[in-house]
Amino acid sequence: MSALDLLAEREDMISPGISACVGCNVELTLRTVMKVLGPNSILAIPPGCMGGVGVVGWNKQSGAKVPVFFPLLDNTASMLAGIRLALDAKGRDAHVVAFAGDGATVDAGFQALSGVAERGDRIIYICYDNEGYMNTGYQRSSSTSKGSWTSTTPVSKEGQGGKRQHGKDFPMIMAMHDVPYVATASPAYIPDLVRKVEEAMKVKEGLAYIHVYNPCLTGWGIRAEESISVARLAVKTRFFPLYEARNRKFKITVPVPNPLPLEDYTSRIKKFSHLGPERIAELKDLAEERYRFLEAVSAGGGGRA
Amino acid sequence: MKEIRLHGRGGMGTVKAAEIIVTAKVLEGGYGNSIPFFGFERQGAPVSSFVRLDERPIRPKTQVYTPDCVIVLDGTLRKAVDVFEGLKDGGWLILNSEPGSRVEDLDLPRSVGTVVLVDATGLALRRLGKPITNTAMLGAFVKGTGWVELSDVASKVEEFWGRENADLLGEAFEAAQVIRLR
Amino acid sequence: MSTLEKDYVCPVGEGIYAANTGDWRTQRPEIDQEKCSRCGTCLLYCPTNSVRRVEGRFVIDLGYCKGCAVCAAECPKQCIAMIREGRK
Amino acid sequence: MSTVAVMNGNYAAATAARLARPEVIAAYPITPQTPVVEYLTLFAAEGSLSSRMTEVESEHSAMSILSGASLAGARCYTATSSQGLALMYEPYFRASTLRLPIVMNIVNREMISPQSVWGGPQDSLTLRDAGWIQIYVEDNQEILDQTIQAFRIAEDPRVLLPINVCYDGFYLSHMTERVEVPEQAEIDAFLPPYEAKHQILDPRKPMAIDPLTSGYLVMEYRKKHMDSMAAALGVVEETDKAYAALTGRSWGGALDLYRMEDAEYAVVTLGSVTGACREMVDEKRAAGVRIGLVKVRCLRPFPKAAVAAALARVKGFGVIDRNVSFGWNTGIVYQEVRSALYESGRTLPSVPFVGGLGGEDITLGLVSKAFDEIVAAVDAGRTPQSAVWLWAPRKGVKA
Repeated sequence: MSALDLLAEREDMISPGISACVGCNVELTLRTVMKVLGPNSILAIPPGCMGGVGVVGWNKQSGAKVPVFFPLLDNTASMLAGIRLALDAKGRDAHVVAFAGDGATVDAGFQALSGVAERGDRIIYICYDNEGYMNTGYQRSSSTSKGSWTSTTPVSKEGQGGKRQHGKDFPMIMAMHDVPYVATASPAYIPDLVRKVEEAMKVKEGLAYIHVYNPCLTGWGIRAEESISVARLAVKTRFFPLYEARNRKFKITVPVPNPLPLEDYTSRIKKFSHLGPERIAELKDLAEERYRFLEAVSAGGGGRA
Repeated sequence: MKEIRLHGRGGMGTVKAAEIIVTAKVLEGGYGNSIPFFGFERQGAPVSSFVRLDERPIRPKTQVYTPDCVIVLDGTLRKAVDVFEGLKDGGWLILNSEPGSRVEDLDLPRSVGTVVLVDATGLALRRLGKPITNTAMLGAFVKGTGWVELSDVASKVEEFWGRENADLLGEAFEAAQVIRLR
Repeated sequence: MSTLEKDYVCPVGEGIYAANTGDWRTQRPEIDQEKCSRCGTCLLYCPTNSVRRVEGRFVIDLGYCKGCAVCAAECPKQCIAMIREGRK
Repeated sequence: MSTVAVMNGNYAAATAARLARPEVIAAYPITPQTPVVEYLTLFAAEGSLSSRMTEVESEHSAMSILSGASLAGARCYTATSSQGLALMYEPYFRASTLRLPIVMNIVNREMISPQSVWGGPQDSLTLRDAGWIQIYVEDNQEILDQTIQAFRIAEDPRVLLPINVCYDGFYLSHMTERVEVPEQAEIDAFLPPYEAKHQILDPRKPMAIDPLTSGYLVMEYRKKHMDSMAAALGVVEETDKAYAALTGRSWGGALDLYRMEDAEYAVVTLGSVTGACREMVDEKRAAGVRIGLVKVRCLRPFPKAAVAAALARVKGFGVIDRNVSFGWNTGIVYQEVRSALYESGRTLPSVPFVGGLGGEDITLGLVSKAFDEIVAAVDAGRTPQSAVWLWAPRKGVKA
């Protein structure tokens, strides 16, 4: 089934009215992922944007058509591991799924996620990485790109400041746990995302981890209608490459042989607006470094398949 | 109630020996408890364990301060630890001692009423090939005090450590020298 | 019985709560069906799942559409117009 | 029919857990609880335990895994101590407010600093207001019996709360004594399988667990939680009776009284010090002092009325606390008992003892001293305003 057929025909598992910002590509990602996973799923939404906008529900009503709950910020993976154990004990099966922001994944939730990865608990973990704590007004996270303005890495009138450190290469860190499936994805490449969720569903032992890069309109300063196009530029400039890894076998799924200049991407984003050419070059150097590394470890010396 | 304190070194099975005494007593329809002194049991470091035996349930869950009997699993411990501390007047000393040791040379305090000597290290080395003295010391303890039955101790020793140890227990029981000092 | 009167032991929600996000809209998309090539890009990228495929054509269900204009921006045929709400 | 065995407290806890047939176990080792984890993995390896078990990377994850498993309807068990409990605090509080009937043994250990691995219930007592039922026991038989009962109490539809059965580290956890172990069939009859009806994560019945909730509904849920705590007091008593009918052993429910019928003085205890205090009650009574003992078993819910009734006819009392309440300058149990009496309108002379911290032994000698101090203070109508320290002075230690 093509991604379009699937998305046109499947039921939306999320409440039709959730209070995500106008144009939010995380809302798109969540609806897409859950259509692919279908009704036989148990969904964890830790504190973060998607919890805040009502996916877990409001008062005595739900925000989803599947069982959904709030884990704590830092225990999403372990709560899901517990659900899996309970299902196993009762001889039942369901997709046990996390949809968690980068704060709940690369920062506070990392220990629990790393533990699950090492133990081989069978869960699907999807991280929507918008580079910071957006639900509380955009504080920096360890995923935030170097130079970014955030509310905790402010920028002076003279343009000095922003985050002082590079963000972690988190999907690579997860791949180094030797888990059955790790992928990166983008809301600008929906058919690619659909296929990767389907791959994750096929994993019968261990963790399937998908890291989705979601530019945040409100926090980063992006116009609503550019929600998808900016996300696409992150891929086309090699800033966020799309790949998958089965154990340590890597494959670039959207090769970028001729990248666009990084400025095409950063110039559309307000949080980078104070960065001069030198600081942009620094971001570009790291992106190129990471892409070369990925090519080197990918099948066929670059995965240009 | 009988109170016992065992002195050994980490790795000798001191705590387990204490548990076996209690288990034997319970098998016989009595009551007992054993509490190890709470430390980090590193190989070779001095350790101790406390035992109480009675015909009725034992309520205090405290350490033993005035033992009726002291079991010393390694004679060299006497240099590091006051093994006689609090020993009741006329109490028992079960001592792992070199072959041919004479009571007069042991420099015992007046509180000791009965001393039981056994070359537990030698017996253990010959039979097990390693200086694990707890089994042999149990044999000497049973012979000296009679507070639990040899057969009950033997069945537990065999259950935990096998036939060879049960034989060692019997051998130590035979070899142990009981000397009443008053 | 109103939802609030449900007697739960612990915080539980049943039935779907939907915020009326259709009210947020300041502009609405309109598809020029003449120009439309039926590629479905608008459906693939609509954040609120407001695009339906009906007998091969793509139509917008305005019930919860927030008017973000992603569909208009992404349409390869540029056949979706954004119309200010309040005007016919 | 039961089997007589000799075991330490940790083995008693693990045995109880095995008999209760939890579906999911997740635990992380920490002194002095570690052997519980080892015994359970051994049971599983031997095939006598069929629970799904997982070796977690922290206590936070242990409680989180059980929270998930309990939400999916599984009977759950774990155990921890001290810093492990502290690390668990976040999912611990949440397990109660989500009404997850998880059973957890707490092998009481002092909180650092100073660095200490030895006994003391400061760890669990500090969390007395986190919504869990907390029961404290005095010997290994009681560990086994109460841990089995804990599952039935927690899962009772009138309760639906997580429960701790707390026992002193080392003094019980590493102490070996005689324990009667019931037959599996007896426990199976006593403990029917757990069915989660109040909430469940199950695709066949989709629901949201813990939606964003307005303050007035938070009030509603908190009140229901408190009501269930109140109901738990009765369920603890009932369960004790049902268990006694099965095994012949009753532990007294929320409170256990010893020689209180005609007592003029009382000592209030919690945990393993109770045994030494019972011994000393007999000794002092033989010497003509009419003293009795009130053992607090249930710290949460606190049996306020029963405590007031137990102390209704004494002239005064003392409380032996193996913990402190900083800023109140007494132990925690003392505060609880005093508050319960306030409600009954009685003011009695009372002595707040603090001793046995960091695994220090509360010897029979110290207990005797405490009893003498109770009699002296009560006869003089005296209530010390801060803790009376129960310890044997050591050379070089500032008393």
